[in-house]
Amino acid sequence: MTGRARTLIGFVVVGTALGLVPNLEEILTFPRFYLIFLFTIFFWVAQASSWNILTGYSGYFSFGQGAFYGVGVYTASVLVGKHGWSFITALPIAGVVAGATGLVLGLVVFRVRRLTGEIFALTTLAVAFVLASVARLSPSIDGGTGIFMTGTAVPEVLGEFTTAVYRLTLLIALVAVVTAYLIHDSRLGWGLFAIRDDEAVASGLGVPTFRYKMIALGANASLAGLMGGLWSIQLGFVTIDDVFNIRVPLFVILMSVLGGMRHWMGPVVGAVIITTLADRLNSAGLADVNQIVIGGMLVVLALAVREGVYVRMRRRWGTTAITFFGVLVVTIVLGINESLISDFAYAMVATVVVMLLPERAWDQIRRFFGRREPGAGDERAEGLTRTGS
Amino acid sequence: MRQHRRWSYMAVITTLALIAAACGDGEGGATSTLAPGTTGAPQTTEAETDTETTAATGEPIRIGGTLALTGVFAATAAIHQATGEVFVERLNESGGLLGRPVEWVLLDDESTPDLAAAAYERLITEDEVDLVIGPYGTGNITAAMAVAQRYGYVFPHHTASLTYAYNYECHFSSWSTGLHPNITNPNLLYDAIESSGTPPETIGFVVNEFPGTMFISYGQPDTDEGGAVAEAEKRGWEVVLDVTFPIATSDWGPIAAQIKDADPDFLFIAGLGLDAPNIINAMQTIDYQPAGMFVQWPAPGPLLGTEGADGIMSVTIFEEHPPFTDDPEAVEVAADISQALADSGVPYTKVETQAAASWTAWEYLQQAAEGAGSLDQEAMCNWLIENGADTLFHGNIEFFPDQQNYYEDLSKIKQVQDGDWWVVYPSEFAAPDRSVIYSP
Amino acid sequence: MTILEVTGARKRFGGVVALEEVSLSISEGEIIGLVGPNGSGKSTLINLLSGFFPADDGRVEYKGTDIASLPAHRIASLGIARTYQIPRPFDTMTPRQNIAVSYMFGRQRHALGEAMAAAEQWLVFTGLESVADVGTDQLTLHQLKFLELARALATAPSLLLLDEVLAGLNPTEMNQSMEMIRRIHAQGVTLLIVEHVIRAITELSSRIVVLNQGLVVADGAPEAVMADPAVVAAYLGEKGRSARD
Amino acid sequence: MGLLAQGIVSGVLVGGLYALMSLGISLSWGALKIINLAHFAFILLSAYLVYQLTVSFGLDPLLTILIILPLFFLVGVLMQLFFHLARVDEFKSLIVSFGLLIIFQSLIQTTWSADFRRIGSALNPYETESFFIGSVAFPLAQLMAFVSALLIAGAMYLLFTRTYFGKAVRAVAQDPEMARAFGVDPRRVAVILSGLSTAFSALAGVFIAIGQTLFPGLAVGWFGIVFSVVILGGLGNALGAVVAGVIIGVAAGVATILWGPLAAPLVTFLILIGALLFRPEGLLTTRSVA
Repeated sequence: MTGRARTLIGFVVVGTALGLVPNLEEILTFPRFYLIFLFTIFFWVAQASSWNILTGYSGYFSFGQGAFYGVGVYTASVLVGKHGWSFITALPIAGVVAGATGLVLGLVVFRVRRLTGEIFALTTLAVAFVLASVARLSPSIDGGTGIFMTGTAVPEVLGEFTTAVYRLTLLIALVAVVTAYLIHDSRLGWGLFAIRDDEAVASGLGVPTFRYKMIALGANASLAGLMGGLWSIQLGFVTIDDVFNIRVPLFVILMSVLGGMRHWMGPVVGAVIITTLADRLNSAGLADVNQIVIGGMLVVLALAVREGVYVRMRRRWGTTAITFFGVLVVTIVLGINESLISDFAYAMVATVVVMLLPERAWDQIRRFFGRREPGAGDERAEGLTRTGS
Repeated sequence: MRQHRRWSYMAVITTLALIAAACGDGEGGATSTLAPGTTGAPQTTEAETDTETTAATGEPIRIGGTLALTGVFAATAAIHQATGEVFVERLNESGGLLGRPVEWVLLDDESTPDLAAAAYERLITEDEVDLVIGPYGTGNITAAMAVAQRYGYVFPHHTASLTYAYNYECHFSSWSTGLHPNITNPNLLYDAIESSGTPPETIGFVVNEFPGTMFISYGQPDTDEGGAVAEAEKRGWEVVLDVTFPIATSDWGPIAAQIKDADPDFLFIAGLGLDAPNIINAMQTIDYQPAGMFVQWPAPGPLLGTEGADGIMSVTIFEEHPPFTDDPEAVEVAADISQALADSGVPYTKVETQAAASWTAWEYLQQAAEGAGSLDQEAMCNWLIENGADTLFHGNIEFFPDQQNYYEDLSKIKQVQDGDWWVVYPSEFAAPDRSVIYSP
Repeated sequence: MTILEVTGARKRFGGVVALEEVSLSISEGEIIGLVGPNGSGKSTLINLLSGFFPADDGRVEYKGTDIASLPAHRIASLGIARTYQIPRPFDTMTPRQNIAVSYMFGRQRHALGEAMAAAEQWLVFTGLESVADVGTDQLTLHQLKFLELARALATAPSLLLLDEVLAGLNPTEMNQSMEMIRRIHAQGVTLLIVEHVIRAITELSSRIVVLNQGLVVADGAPEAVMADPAVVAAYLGEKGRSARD
Repeated sequence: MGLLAQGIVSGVLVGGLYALMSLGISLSWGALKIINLAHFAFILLSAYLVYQLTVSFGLDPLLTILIILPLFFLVGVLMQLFFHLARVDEFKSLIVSFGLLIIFQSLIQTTWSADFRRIGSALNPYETESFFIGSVAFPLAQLMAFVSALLIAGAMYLLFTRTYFGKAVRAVAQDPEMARAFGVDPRRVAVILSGLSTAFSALAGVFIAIGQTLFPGLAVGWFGIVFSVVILGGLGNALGAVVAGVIIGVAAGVATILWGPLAAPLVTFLILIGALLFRPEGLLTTRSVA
């Protein structure tokens, strides 16, 4: 319980700290792009975390993220771009509509017993395609002309455009992560884990499987839609093919698998890693290499780190912290890069490399420092153990 | 466990490779001076030596921009990349801009608007480039323009199709379609057809559900004024077919069947990229050839290789034949661009609308800076609005603030004849002894 | 008093009849041995009682309420728990967490923290403390079956359905298990045991019900039932079968 | 009427191509429990190779099959060995193969540039050939794709039902351990099957090269249709894939004629969802494997 209190306080601290970043812009004189870089990460953190609530926790593998995100984007765009609503009122509605979409989907698919595993996954994929086709056909939604969101007014209180988007994405990302965390350490969460492991047995032990799956799906959909609604102003010009494509669903999967789907922090870590790498590689002007390296990382990390990077970081938190901040400080002090983000990327890559070092190498290191840490065998158990146990 | 370890080692190796790759960004754009991405290392080094041997001196002027180096727009973006490289290279050889060498900091927007927006934020605020130039693709240009506007940067761009939506006072489109291409473009075509003596009685439309082509065909979404369909009806031509198809169409057979069934005297394909070759192929396979065809924004290459494409028309700004090639510099530039395209492995290397528009956008930037005598965005913006630009491929361009900085529609009608593109209308721009071939 | 009253329960899958017509009454505190040759409908009955699928026809009254069409989790919350012939632990969880989950839900809701603590008593009861926090893949079959028991008990059931807990165990393990079952019963839990091992079942049960082809062919005191010619008839085949494998 | 007939015919024929594109994925998913997105890359890569062989050596596009199929069979074998070494399970396979897809795509772009590639009419005798029954046209290229899909499906059906190898495959698909106990070497079976399915994808590539214009981004556009076919047909069910391909092709074709092209995707995916809800195991109840 104190553990939870500490974590929640942690969220508040991190949240406020990040929330103050825009105010420090003048003082620290960092490039405005840092804000954009951060809110891109927030976007993906929210998407990946919300996806993981359904798929990571309950084991129902969903491609529906694109659909929920798309519903959010279009709800906001139609209300603001076509009917002139104020953006800030449209935003929550985007979340609600997306959530409703999720629940309707759930009512259908969760009633069909056989609809599990890949069949469920592809149903959700198909739903995204259907929604796209509907948007194509109906001029009141899009009808192919696209919707302009450029120049949408954001509330003064949130600051000018970039700052406002930053604060809103941060807020939604926090909500998503906190939700994921609270569910993770609750009856609901454990009920979902039980469903993931063996749904029949779970219900036999008294887990209300249908209701729990609906809650998970609803949370996933509404959070994804909420962030989608916000993202519509970042897109500027909303078109069906930019919104309803395979990008969002695929990236949330990759991020969550990379970071680890068993723990609420996994998707967060995955989102940070992939977003940062993509940004830095691209900024190096290596368009193709970018793609190839990302692809390579996926293959190798998926194979090398069974439980996801985060589980290892947790086991080796000391080493993780030392490597990360060590490299970060060094790169900053030596001024290797012009950009703080690059320093961050270096530190992150270094950490990942250390995380990837095979057990044998670890044992030697430990022996060298004469320290005892859990051995290789515990990794799986470690992957299972959660707060509370 | 052993397997596991083996993979771990591999992981370490790839990650190190990754670091190596990421190291490139140490000096930010400097390494990506000219030709990053698809064209690979050779160009880069070559380019760098150029910047060294140039007369231009001092701190280089850095021009930032993205292009769809990967993703769905990559095919056409390659043309804009090659053109930009040639422009910068020639500029540096001829003493640079304001006596300073020029660097092009080019990023990949992966054909994705939100990535484009982020990239421009980055270019302006982190890389602190002196100037920006637009990306490729309507969606990306729109997203990027919003950023440029936020920071008050002069924003020259090519190939943005939704003219009505751009009201940033410092945007300058080099795609001289005028403010109302949905009216002027179709009418230019219809005049061209009528110039052949025998106007069609019936016309059919197949429209790609892409915002730009929707705009051309049906007019501006909110006002619905103009549009190829309405303009055709104004001329008393009967519209016997009006089909809209999704951007991701995989089976063209049924669409072709519908065209054959309606059998219009003239077929207006409001499509882009590969739509025309695909539709023509499908029509060929069911043994149908309309009397006349037009396609809005085709990829020029594939159509020439396509059976049954002969006689198809399109809009253009520049083609490599007289009178456009009367200006020797134009010929020289075109040659350079073709060479650059060939070097980057692009099969169709002829210079036409895309390259011309791209080149012109760069010219705006150069002339604005030189005209204003500084890199002050506001001064540059005002100078362009006051003086317009003197361009290689478009001649003199003016920017009418009351027309959202658009000029007249300078489009010409080109047609595939004897397996190549020729401008056929208006006659003063037509290739020697070429004219519209059309008989219903 | 009666805790479970099954009257005229039927179940068929497609053309196959699993339960022809089963009526059966269990009173509190009994240990019922449910026996019968393979395919006689024992497991079907258990699944039906624990709500894995509804009965096609007939009533299942538990403490006066009809549970024939209730979903599994409602039935569990009413106090019926079961184990599986082939253990089905939650295998991304440790045994402790497995037990905690069923305690959390089960008969009445408990908070997560509470459950983690409460799990201990069942770990001790089933003697699994030593393996409480390892992956379930490191447990022996014997331990897995005990985990099944622990998990079922953690739901605080008043009726416990045991599906072949003894199958596949060696004599010593079997004796431990039978001891365990007696201790469970001593806690006031009514038991319905499906079992092939006749020795064990006759020793444990206060009453034996014999199913054959979806019908109750005998119901009564162990000795009497085992002497019943109908049962012998049904069982000779079964004996022969178990001799072969 | 002739219009509708033409719509149906072209729907049926294009359905053959859809099936061909889906066979590889369906088999490796159903029989090997590997959701192999890399197949999209193989289809594209094979198409580009056909293009290159035809353009550089003036080969008849169809003749390239003799080179393409063995080549890709080998690729499939190697890939399966890789998956085996890496102990890739159904879930991981999605991520791993997506990584491979990205890599192949960029390699294709760096090799052939992002611009459009097309076998010119001069080198491509099949491009627009077709023969007629009444006013209804049967495009040759599509017809060939359709027929080869049928042949493969038939062959696979016989293979799975009549041969020892087929039984081995089923055994492995159901329970590798048990199969091993009966002396079947799951790895060998898997390797061969993977080779076959990759070769099928390559064959699809051949017809893509003949009928379409190539560019690196092409592959992603196939996701929707192919997955619909795979599911509708039932995992690992070759015949099912053909039936599903035809159903989807015809549905889209008819929808296009009746309500316009925009309705086509809607109809297609509604059919898919319907199928998922009411026949998740695929249209043909007899699942040949898995």
